Amino acid sequence: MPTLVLMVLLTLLAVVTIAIIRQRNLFGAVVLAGGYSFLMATVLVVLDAVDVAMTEASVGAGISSVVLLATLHLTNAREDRPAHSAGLPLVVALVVGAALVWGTHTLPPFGSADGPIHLHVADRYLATSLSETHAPNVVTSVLADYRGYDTLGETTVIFTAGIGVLLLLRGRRA
Amino acid sequence: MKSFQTFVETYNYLVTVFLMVAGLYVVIARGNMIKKLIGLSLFQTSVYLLYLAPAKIDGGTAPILDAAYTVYSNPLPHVLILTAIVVGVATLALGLALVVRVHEAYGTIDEDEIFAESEEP
Amino acid sequence: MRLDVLLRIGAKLVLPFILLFALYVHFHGEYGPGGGFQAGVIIAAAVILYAIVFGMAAAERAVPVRWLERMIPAGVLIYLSAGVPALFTGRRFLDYSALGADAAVGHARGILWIETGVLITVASTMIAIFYAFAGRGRS
Amino acid sequence: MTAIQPHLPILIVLLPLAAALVSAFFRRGAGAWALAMGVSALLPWMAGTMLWTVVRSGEPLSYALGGWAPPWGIEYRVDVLNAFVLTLVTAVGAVIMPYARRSVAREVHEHQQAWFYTMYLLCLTGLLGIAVTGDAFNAFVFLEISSLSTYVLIALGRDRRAVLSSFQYLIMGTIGATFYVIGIGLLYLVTGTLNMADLGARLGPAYATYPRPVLTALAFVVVGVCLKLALFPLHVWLPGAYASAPSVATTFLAGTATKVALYLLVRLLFTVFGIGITFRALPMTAVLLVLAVAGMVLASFSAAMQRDAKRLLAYSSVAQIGYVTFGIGLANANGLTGGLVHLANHAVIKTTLFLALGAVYYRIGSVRLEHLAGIGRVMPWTMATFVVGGLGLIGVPGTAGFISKWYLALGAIDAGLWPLAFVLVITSFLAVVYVGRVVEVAYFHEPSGPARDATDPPWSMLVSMLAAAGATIYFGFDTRATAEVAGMAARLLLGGRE
Repeated sequence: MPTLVLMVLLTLLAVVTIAIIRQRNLFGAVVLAGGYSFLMATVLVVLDAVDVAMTEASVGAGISSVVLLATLHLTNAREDRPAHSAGLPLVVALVVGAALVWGTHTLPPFGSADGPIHLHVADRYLATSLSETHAPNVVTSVLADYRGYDTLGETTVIFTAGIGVLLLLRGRRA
Repeated sequence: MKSFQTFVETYNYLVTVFLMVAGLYVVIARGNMIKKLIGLSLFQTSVYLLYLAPAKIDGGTAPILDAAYTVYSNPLPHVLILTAIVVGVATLALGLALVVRVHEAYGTIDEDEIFAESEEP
Repeated sequence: MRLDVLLRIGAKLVLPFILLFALYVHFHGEYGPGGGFQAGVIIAAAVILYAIVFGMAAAERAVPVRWLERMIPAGVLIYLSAGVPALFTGRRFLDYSALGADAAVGHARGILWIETGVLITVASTMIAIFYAFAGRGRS
Repeated sequence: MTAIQPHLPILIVLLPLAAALVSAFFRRGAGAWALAMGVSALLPWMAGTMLWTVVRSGEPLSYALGGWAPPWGIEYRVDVLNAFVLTLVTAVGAVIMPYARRSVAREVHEHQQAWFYTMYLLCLTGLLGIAVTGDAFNAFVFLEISSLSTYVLIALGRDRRAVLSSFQYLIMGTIGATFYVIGIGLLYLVTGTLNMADLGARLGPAYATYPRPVLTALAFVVVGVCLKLALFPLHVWLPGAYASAPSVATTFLAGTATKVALYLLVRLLFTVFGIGITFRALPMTAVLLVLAVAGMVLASFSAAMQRDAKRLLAYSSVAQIGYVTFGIGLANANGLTGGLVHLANHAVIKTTLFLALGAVYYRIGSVRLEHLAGIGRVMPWTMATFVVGGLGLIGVPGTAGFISKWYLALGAIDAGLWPLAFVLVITSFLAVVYVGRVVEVAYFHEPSGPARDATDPPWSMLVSMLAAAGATIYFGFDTRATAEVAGMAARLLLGGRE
């Protein structure tokens, strides 16, 4: 049963998270973050989100780690103890956590096929994707077609980040 | 058995919330900019679960149509989260570029130190 | 030294397969997991590996920054262009039906079209970002 | 014309986007500027046409992207409110552009100028995309386009503090965006849709079944958006960002970015959640009013404390955002009208003021008060526009600022909160103080240092400054374009659901 697998994976994620929080050697933290992404990718596979898992693994564990390591190389890899107390942040975090628990534990039960999330819009994609777009992978047809405009925006976001980083770090050779 | 099942589900649910909150905590609590950004991506990544866990249908499979299956999990959250991941890595890259520039300008990437030395205008 | 040689040989052997896999991921995106974005990331990873093993100079000879600077916007423009024909056939922007005689064919074509745009922008952006960070160290 | 008419909702976003992409190929700033100028000059007409159309017909324009009917596809939906905001943003963009060429050439490194305009156009694209979309998740995507480009624009400032302010904004902005994503996710969980109008229709029943998730979503979305629009306790990123960004970027952001975020807040509170949930289930009025008043008063005080004129205006912006939130919180016809009018009027006024400061910076390379001594004598036109803007900020009759404060006061009295109307008077006095500090230094001190041989900026910059100052006065008398349209929008929002 997947919930047990999830139990193990989520526990590992929690452990890694705590390790990242405590780790003051940033190289260690970055490596742990990469591991976090791989674990998360596994969770996503269990949740049937194979495309997302693939992306999370390649982006989170791949690209992000590379850029993070490059940054460490250019700056310094040691984190010194925070000067200010962790009191307020802790309060903020706890409040947000409480709000999430309060708000979400009455949600429609997960896993059942008749939750509102599955009924209104998503079912149509599954029903008509093949005939309307010839794409058996419904994620692709929604991503590239039904909500293709979002993906155009998403590509624009990458463009923005790319040009932005070049502006900040390299300017450009005249 | 049923009670054990519900226990596992509650446990998973609470751990998920913990993951979100922990990321947020790191962002706010830490002065080191790289640590802040790591925390930020932890925060963003854990939010994916909020979308994807409900998308899963018991006994369903990945939404790749095939004659062999009839029940598929909900594809829409997958698409939304793909977008979110891209936004996340874009933000991270830009943030790290800024960290490099800050280090060049101030010689440190610890916000506390910077505020300690830089006078308020 | 020997390790270094092994690395170079290994990389030379692996790289073609990585690129091949990227193409598979790209064109198979309609049928299985993957698509332009993932393929772009994989291609970027290949170039980054090349840069790490053979050095930045070699990488920039193979994939010059000037290309990248043009590919980043070009990919998005390709994406945009997939939506334009619809505007001239009384349809709505990004309606891929305008791309083929039969609507569904047009949609299949449109999906591949825009995924290609995504691939170009993603790959070039990721590589350019890596170059920018690595180059900052040298200057 | 009739051929492109139906496509206006998408073209108003595609045009700046395409321009941004093309400008990325440019090497020199001049070419990129010319492109941006051309597009910016075109956009207000498109926005104006849509505004005219929806005001005449009263029917919203709907544009189904990809030809997929909402809620399955993404919908662009333009009603009076969207068109109002679109017109505002495009107009500010158009007014700034002639000014931009010289100012950017002076403040941004030569090799960065071309891509500065790329970022500027991307920011414009993102803001217009938020203002025109009818899809809650699509709004997030364009929010990120505008945010990322904004971070870069800020970081391009000459002062080393620029990169630091940019980083802090990146952190807070991303937390805000993530909160927004959490909120939208919860809404999707209980309704199964992302289309704003569809959400509005389905949230009523959904709230009956799942009250807690809906209220939590409301809380997360509001906090997230308020981080972007710098509502009082969440405003800490704004002064640094405005102070260290290049003048053109500061002006554009002050005139548009927070305004669009405020629009998004209004859209979410009134169209998506609807008054029934927003203001009955939660003490939203109380929360918004308290924060608004606190922001108005405290930010005005800190504005009066500043030594850097840009920072002073930045804090004043936080206070002005309080005014708009004040109107939103009142949630009655006059209050909401006042809020929306002030959204527009403050945009015009702040554009005027920041353009004037940018001109000063262009000449003497600083806007710290001690360097502004006697500037009013050597740069008469520049400081004249600043004074006009200052009077608008104070809310003197005959300026745009008076109109909005009038409606806000009426709204407060309608709500039976007449003491709050009095608060508006107090904060106006505080505005007199902080505007007065600049004016006093500029006119009643002897010019010294670089200020001695400064002169008014070149005509290309003066054109923009005079246009903005003119608008500040014009909208003080002719309120058809502002108050009446805002009134229509307000009635639409309030009449929408119960």
